[in-house]
Amino acid sequence: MKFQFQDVSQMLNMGGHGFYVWSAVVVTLMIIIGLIVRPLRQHRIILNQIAQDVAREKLRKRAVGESN
Amino acid sequence: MGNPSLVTIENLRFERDDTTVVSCDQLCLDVGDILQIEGPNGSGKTTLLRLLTTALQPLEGSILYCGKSIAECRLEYLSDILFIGHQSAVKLTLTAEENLAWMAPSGLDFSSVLKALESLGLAGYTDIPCYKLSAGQQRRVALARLLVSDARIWYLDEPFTAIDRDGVKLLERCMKEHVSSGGAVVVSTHQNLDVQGVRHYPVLGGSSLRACP
Amino acid sequence: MKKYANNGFYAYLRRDLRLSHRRLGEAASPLIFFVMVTTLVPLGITPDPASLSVMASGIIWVFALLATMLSANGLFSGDYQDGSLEQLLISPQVLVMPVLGKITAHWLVVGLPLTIVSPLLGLMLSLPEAGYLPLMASLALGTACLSLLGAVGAALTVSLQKGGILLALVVMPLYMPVIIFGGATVQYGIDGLAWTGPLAILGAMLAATVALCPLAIAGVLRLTSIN
Amino acid sequence: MNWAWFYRLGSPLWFYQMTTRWLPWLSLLAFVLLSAGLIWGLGFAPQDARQGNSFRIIYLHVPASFLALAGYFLMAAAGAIGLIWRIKLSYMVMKSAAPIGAALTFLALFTGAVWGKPTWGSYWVWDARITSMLILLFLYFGVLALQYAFDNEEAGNKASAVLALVGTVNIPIIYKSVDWWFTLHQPSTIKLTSAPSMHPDMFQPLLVMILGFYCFYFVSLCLFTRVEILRRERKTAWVGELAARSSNVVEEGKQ
Repeated sequence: MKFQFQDVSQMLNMGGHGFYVWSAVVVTLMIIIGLIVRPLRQHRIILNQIAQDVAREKLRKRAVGESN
Repeated sequence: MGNPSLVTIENLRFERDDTTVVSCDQLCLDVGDILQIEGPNGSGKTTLLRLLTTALQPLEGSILYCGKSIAECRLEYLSDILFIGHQSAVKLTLTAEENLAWMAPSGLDFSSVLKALESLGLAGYTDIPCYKLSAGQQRRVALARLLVSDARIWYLDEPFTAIDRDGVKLLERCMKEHVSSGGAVVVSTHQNLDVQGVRHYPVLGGSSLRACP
Repeated sequence: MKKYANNGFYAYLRRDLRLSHRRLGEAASPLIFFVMVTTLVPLGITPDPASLSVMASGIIWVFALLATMLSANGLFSGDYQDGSLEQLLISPQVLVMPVLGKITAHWLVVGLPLTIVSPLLGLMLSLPEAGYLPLMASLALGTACLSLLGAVGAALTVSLQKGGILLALVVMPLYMPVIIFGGATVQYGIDGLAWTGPLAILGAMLAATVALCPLAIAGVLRLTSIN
Repeated sequence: MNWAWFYRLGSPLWFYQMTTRWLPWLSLLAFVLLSAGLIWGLGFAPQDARQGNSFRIIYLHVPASFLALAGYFLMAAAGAIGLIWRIKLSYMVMKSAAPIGAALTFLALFTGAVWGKPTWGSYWVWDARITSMLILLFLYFGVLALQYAFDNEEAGNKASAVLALVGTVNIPIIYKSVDWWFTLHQPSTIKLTSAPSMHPDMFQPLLVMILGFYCFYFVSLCLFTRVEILRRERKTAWVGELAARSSNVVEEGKQ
């Protein structure tokens, strides 16, 4: 098993089919990375929202505690 | 019909979006009972009725009909109940006679359908399509089922909406007759019924119901 | 066990037919849609009979499919709005029979007229002679299949206000095998091949949908009638 | 027959903790497999005699279409478990499987189309496999649209679970009828999918890529499900505590 291409330019060109192969690779990587990054970002957003809810809840309880 | 009461609820619980909407530990409905369910709007009255009519599946607990769980005798139980909800289930393009004949027990002769409609003050309106009737009259077509049905258990969800005073009186009389002739009524309404022996059942929404009063 | 007038297949079949009869204009609209939209093709593409006859069978089948799908929405939404769907759910009967009754009524009101009118449209699109009989046979079975599958979509979207377009989105992939074999039946007829082959497959699909769709519909109606 | 272990399996808290432990390792494995397979397939695998280098797209197209189909069945299975045993977690898994499956189906279609250009001269070819993949994408859109159409979360879950099941019953019928339809119209041309008896050097990277895609699929599924768990269980104590803990960490980092 040896490396099929002599140099980088031949690898990019891939005997004329380079454009198709590499465009497919790029789109695949975009989708894979997207399907990993998107939930991670949502995860952080939701955690922050919940943290704010918890903090707000504490504030309200303390306010009620002081008032009566 | 055996000593167990007609309908028994045992620690029924129902949730919607993770909030307990109905949780009822023990409720028994015997022949001759009129049970009035009271409570502020959105306290789960309609949900409790829909649970009783098996339109909704409870999360926990069970409902017994004459001692047997309704899961076993489902068709028997359903053929013995009559439910009138907020919507009157009246097809507007059909006439009042057709609507009532459709909802009545099979084999009911036409004259008793007519008599029921007339006794609800719909004389003369029975053969025109229901979209020509007023909302109150359409409501009366739905309530006419009470006169023709031979189901023993009545579940009525705010039956008095859009009904005038003498209509209310007529309905209370129907309930009294039905209950005295071996039936039971569960009604959810805000009006206080001037009928003796009405058991009241406050639904507190969210919090658990007290035991059988 | 007390019996009720509104139990069973025939009760709902008669009632739905009577309901459609009372609103004949509304009931005939899928048929009128079918005829009108087929006249778009010669206007939009080409009136030349030679090229029309190549496309005729496919066009008639596609528009029959669209007409059935557009009318499928009314199956349950009417009952849902006025509360009779809830009465049906708690009526003492197995839910499959009334559902089948309603779908048969829908087929008699929409599918059958489409089948009867289709030769007229075949003429307009200069469908070859050999194509008429397979067209009617395949439409007769196919529209029944389409009604059943459309009813599943209608049951899924019954409690939504803007359920119409969503019904199309949900049901369209399920329609594809039907239109493949429907179109193929007519094409085989035109080419002189034995068109009973694809027709038999359409019949098999109809048998499968008659058996399975009402079960799915009964399940869905019980599950999603939550609010 | 105590079902405790089964219901424990279904508890979101247990799932969250379990994935917190295992996810890093699984994603590392997925990364290794994918990069190895990609480099091997693109760089080291020998050229195909007829298609030249464009055949290398097979290393992206075949795993994506595998996962697209397997993902649909997994989504339907999760929906079925939710319907039968009413386990909330399985609805969440179903909800998360839908977008991933749709994205992978689109990927399969895109790579198939790009592959079609050098081999057949046009981007869109009504080949049997590509057409069935397109219908599968429509099935995914149906489930996704139905899922978000209901304002009542419970009804939305149940309706899309049933649709996924109905779809599963229909997939074999659709695939068979599209194949039959394909032979009816174009019997002569070679089928894109008839896996030519591949030279082992070409086949091994494909296997690695398929395994890599499966690992990636489960990593993404767990990530989406964890987000769904936090969204659905935001009122519970453990989520509140988790959020508080993570926000303190963030604050300490800020000071």
